[in-house]
Amino acid sequence: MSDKPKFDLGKIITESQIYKSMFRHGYSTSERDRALSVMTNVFFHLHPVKVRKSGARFGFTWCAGGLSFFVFLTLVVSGILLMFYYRPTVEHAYNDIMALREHVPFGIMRELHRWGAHAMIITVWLHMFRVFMTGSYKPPREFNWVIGVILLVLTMLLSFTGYLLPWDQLAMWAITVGSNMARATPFLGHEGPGAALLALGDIQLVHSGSDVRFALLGGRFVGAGALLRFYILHCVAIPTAVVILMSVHFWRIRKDGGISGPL
Amino acid sequence: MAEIQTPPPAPQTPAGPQKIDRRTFLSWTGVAWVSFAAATTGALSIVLRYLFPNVVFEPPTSFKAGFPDDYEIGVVDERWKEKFGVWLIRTAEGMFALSTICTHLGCTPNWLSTESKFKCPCHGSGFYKSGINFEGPAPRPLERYRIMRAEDGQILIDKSKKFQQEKGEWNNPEAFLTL
Amino acid sequence: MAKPTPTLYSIAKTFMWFAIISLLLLGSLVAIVLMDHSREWKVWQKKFVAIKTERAKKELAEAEAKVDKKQLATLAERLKQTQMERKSQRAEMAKTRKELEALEVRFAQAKTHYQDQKQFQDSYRYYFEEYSTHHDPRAKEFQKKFQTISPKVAAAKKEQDDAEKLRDEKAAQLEDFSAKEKEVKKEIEKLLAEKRLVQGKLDRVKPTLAKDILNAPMLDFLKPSLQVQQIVLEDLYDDYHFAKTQKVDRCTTCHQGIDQKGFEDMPQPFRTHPDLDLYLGSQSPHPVEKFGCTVCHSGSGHSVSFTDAAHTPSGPEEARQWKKKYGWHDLEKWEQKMLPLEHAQASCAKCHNDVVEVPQADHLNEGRRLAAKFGCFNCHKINGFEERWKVGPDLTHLSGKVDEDWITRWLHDPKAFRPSTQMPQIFHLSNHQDAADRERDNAAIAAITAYLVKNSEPITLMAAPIPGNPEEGEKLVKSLGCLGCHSVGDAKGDSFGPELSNLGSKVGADWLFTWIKDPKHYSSHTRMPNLRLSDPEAAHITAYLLSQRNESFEKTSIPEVMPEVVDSLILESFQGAMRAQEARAKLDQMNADERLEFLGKKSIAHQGCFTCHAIKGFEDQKPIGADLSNEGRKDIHQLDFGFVPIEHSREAFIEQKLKDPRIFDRGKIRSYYEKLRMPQFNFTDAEIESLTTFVLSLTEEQVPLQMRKRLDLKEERVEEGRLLVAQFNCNGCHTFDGKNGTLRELTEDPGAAPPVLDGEGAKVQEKWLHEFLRQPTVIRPWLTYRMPTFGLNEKDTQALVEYFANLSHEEASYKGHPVPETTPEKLAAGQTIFNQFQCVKCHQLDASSAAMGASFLAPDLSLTKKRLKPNWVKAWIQNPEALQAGTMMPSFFVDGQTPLTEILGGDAQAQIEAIRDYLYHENGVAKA
Amino acid sequence: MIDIFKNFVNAISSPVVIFSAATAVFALFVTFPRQATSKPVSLAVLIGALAFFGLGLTDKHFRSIVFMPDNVPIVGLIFIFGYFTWYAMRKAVINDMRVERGEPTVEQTETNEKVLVFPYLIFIEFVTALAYAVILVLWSIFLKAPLEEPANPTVSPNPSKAPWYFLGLQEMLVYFDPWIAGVLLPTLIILGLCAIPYIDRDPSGSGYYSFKGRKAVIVTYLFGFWILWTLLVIMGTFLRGPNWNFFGPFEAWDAHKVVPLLNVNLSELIFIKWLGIGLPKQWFIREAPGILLTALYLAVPPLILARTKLKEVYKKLGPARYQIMVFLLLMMLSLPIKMYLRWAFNLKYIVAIPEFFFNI
Repeated sequence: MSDKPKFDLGKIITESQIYKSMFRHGYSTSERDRALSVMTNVFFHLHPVKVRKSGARFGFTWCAGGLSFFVFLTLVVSGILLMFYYRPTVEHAYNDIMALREHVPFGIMRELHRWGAHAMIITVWLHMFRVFMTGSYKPPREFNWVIGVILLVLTMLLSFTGYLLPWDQLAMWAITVGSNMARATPFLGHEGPGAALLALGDIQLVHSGSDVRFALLGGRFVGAGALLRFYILHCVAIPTAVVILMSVHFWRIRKDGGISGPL
Repeated sequence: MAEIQTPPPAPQTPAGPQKIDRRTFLSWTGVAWVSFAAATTGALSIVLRYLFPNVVFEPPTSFKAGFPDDYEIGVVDERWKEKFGVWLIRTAEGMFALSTICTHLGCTPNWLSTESKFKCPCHGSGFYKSGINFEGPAPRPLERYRIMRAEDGQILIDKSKKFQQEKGEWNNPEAFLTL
Repeated sequence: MAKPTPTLYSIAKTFMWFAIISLLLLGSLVAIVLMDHSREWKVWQKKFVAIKTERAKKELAEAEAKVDKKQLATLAERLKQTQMERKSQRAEMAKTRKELEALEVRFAQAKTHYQDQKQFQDSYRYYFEEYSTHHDPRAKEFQKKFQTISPKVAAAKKEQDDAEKLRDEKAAQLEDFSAKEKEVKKEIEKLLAEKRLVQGKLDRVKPTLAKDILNAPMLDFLKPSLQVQQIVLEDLYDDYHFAKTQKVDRCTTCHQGIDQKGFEDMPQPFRTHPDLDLYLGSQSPHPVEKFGCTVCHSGSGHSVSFTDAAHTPSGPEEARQWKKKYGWHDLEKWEQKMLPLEHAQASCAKCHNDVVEVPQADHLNEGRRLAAKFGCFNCHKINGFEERWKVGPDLTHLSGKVDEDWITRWLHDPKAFRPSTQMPQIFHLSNHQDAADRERDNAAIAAITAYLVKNSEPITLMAAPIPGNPEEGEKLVKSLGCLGCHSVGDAKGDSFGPELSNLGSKVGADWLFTWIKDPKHYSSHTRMPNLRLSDPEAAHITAYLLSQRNESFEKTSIPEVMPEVVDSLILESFQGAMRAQEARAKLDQMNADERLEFLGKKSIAHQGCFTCHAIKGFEDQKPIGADLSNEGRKDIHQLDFGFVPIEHSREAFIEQKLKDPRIFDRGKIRSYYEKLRMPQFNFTDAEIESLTTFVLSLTEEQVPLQMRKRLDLKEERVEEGRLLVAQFNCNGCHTFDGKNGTLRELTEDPGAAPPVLDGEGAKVQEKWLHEFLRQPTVIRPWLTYRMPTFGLNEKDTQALVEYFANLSHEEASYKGHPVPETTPEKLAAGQTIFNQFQCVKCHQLDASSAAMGASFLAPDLSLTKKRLKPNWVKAWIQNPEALQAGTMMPSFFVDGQTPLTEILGGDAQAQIEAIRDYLYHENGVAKA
Repeated sequence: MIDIFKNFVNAISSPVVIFSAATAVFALFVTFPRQATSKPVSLAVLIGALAFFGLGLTDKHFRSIVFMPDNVPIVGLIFIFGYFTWYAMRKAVINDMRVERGEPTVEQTETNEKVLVFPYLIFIEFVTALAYAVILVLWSIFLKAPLEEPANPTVSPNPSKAPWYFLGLQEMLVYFDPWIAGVLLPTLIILGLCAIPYIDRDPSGSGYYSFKGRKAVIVTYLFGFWILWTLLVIMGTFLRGPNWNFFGPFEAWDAHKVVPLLNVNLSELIFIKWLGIGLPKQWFIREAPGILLTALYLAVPPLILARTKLKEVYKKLGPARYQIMVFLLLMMLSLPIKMYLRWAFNLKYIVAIPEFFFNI
């Protein structure tokens, strides 16, 4: 113990110009700094500075919504990494998945992604369940509930489109069974009610090569076209929509009065 | 949106250099929104049309299946099942080509020769040799394909034309090749 | 009042801009749609639809005219009658129909009931079986259930069957009412069948409003009648370097009539392929769905526009037309342009690469034959031609054959001595035209001559024991068979060997005598066979051949060689290898003779003389020509067109190169040794075209094995034999395997010509053939032509035996062919028939005593047992004409009937066997 | 002993028994929420469930199905959702009791106190995220993602199943045509979920757990979620085997199992079995009874209910909202109705017009 000024690494860091340029507040337990850390941080800014005590409790939210978001982020990261090793063609897809299992360093990435996808469906369902049970969809949060429902559907579609990518029997037939339902879409599916009415003379307009299922699969059956289309939907189209809707969803939580609570 | 519905600027506002009367304004608005809507719809339909390729790399829809004498009477012939998804069945009167796609959810049924029926492994639909459904969830009989004689006398099967029993299409001369 | 917020501009005016820009956007979208919709190929398809519609209409008119109107009217009348009849029975029919309906219901009920019961029965059975296997107590319960339900099922089944039977009967009854009517209708249909067929065809092809709608922009995904046609080729690939991708040919998008008969006279692109039996047809060896188009024609199969498909015009004229008509331009960035039609056969070699001749590819075969004849493969590396012979004569003992002056004159201008020679012009060609180069060429020629003479090994020559008689010699040359390979003087023979004219100006008598007595003595590798000439024969022939001279050739002056030119050439040859001073020093060490010899060696190496000729000192030299293994796919940019104003295409380059090999040096400054070296062969235009096809066929492209023509063991043997047949020119004399023997053609009397060898494998025993090929013996003594001794080695002999056997679909067997078992009676009968038929009249034992013309003479039958196969003999006696068309052997058993009804009960088969047995019997013919 | 239990479970396992039993349990649960969420009962249920599961794991068939990699999440889902249903209901019951006593709800006591998000909320989220990460990593370590043989379009596995979260829909296919089970009902589920806040606009019960005041809404939701969705997912995943035949949890999946599956259409029942006059040739006559029945089902209950039981609701919602609500509820109920019709009468289609792919 000497009288020399104590070597305080924390202080050196928090008082450096670099730190200050990044964070507009000190790192202390003072109310002001804590408030600022939320207010001035782009990521924490999703939250208000203060929330209802009841709403902050784990027992109330189960953290299901936040967790869904976190699961989504892990899926984005692991998904991007998987894309480095995966080619969505009928020649390569299966082998590439096999490669993840057999020799790719940390090929466990595939397990993280797959189980994460299952987990996300559970957390999203759970989130909806909680929101319903606390009546949190009630005005003024109706619209955010609707967005939530769409996000739920998109989550399942994300999982569904990803299901095909390993290109094994499990994948192909699950998607075949699932996508066959699109054949029965009224008027737009070639086996849907009313499709037979859409004809020009004796030429059927809606047939297996021109119906909604064909547009989805890029072919009459689950084949090379479907693999590519599902890959694009899975990796680009649906995630983009999810990110946009999530932004609206989070924004609306703030605008609709934060985590719900009794009046 | 709010601005659109606002009437033209009040007279006291020093508007643009020359004033546009109400009617002209409305007609411009009309033209603007209609053409904008049309363009948006057009762009969307172009995207939708884009989803349907002009050329598909799928097996050809019609094929030649040899001569009728290559087929035994009363036997469900499975030689084209793998490649073209067709069963050829020859009866005493002629031949017909049965689709191997279950009418329930599109699985491939199996021909069980001992039980003399097609049985779909997915949801258990059963079909007679003729293709008529008799058990399970399949809503209708298996489809038949167009079958005819090619110019060289071979059997020609065209999968792009289907015949459905419940529509009475099996009576179509192209649904059954009389020999 | 609150102060109004300031405004920036008029909102109303914004809407004007909004409207304008939206309209522009809409317009641009419409433009996109229209642009996307209008495609080149649609124009062609529409034209084809018009053509087909026109045709169908014509056919319909014809079919309509063919319909028997009278009969139709009668039938219509009869139809009316039968309809009336039916109507009169209306009440009865209604009753039957009602009954039928009731029966239908009964059947439906029974069926439902039966199926209902049956499924339970099936299920109970399953559970009973399942549980009893696992000793589950519930088994009993299900057994009971099963037993209870079984009789019910049986009853239900019976009821169903009964109901079905009744229903069917009733239905038949109902049918009967209109049976007559149906019959008439059927007859009418029969009459109109053809018309209806054509009508259907017309309906399918003709343009309609519905089709127009379905082909309209944006809607053309529903079911367009105009569509890109493509053939996906399962087993053929395009090589994209990183990977091989499946071949896809969309040519039929425009070439719509290509695989249909009946469009032979249509303009392109609709014309039918000229040979549907060989290509495209489903029964042809190259069905379109398996082979497509571009594997043979090359080009870009994926493209559906005229230019992008890489069409290649067959000449500048067509190119000009195309540019005008289709806006065609050369696709510079596409490697595999379409082959011009005259070279399309080049592609055959991709799959048919291990055969001597590709069936029906005459052009390519001719190219290959020429390449083999002129020895392209001696200088150039060509896949599949590696182990071939040197096409030029052996120069090891050159001094024994010709003198120095002849060599020099010959090198200056071979054609001056013999216009038909295969030896190409090497010196004084277009890139050696200036005076200095002429000097250098003169020096090089002198040097080569000097080297060859100096390095010639001595050889012992025999002198003719008697002076030859030229007239006798001429007769011998014509009668012994020399013409099978050579033309001699005025006597045209086969062009396989060199023309034997003016030999008097070339070789000495001793050399020639020795050579024709035993060619292998002078050159162990020569293909010239030994005719087993007697000394007098050889002397006569020598005398005859030497009697002709080329006086003008002998008189040509030999230019003088300047030593400084020799020196400068030597020094130039040292360039790059050593410094100038060292080169000078080295040169100074040599005397004049050595210099000449050194330059000779250098020149032979430079010109590659050793590639075609065996020359001492060059035994292990590598050939000098460019590697042609992938010439057909060579990058155009790797071809040096120099300053020659021709089209920059592979074909043009090759053609030009063959026409004037040195032309690409034109306008270039090059040192003597840098100049192009390929000699001038003076090919004709037709030869150049064939050779170009051949060169274009040389690619390293790998067609998957299963798509190539793969030879089975038999075919392989045959091909091996064909190579030998080509090497030894068997067809110079004999006719077989689809080729006429030259000598046979030249001989007026077919009986005096070399025999036809078709079916030889089935005819003669392998052991005999083997011996015969090694050591020919006389079979047909009346023939003047002599089967030469080729000095075949064991391998080649066996290959030829196998070849003949496999050519006749026989299994080659050296075990011999057992003498058929027989009985004395049969033998006796055989002898009787033999005598009755007077076989010995033609099959004479001693041909010299023949009183008949050669055409009636036949081989010695005492050879039969050793030579012929018993089965063949039988077939031959039975019907000689079937085995050899035009044979003089009479048919005794016309239509399997015998003229000798008494012998062996008049059984033709037994009689034939009897003759055969007699021929094979120990004491048979020989004694007779 | 165990075998007797297993055989018993297998024997009573059938869609009708399981569905009815589950509905009964559900009815009990929502009728007596206080008792159901009391400690002894919940403990008993938990122990019972764990015991059943533990016992089940001794059976190889049960094990093989439960441990199929893609089925594991459903096992998790059952326990997670079971727990959270119990938890939410318990909180609701406590709140309801407090309201009864005139006290504020638990949430209300804290609602005006605000706490800093950083660190209090952030920290919870952070730890939860980390906990999830741990679970995910462990899950990934111990369970390999499945990879079967390469895709083969000519050989369909038996059974072919959609991803587990869609198995509820696939199970519905047994009772409905694809256009209803695969297109109409999913669409209505999504639309119905979206419609919830526009129908249930009662501001009370927002922001805290409660049951009594929102009984009808919560019962409907839980019925839909648990019985019509999750239960069908569970059945579709665990109990449907080859040929989509139903198997008990301890039964081997025998591809050759034969069960009576023959079903008849309403038109056949009426015209052939009952009237005995044969099927009319015209489809609209043939299907008239079915169409009429369907129309009545959709039209009559709303009219009657608007005057009787749901008079108040009708008044509150107005005609449009009311009509939508009743329609959605009727569509929801159509599933169990069709299921029971199938089980009771082997009824295949109420309306069967295969000519237009239109079957109900």
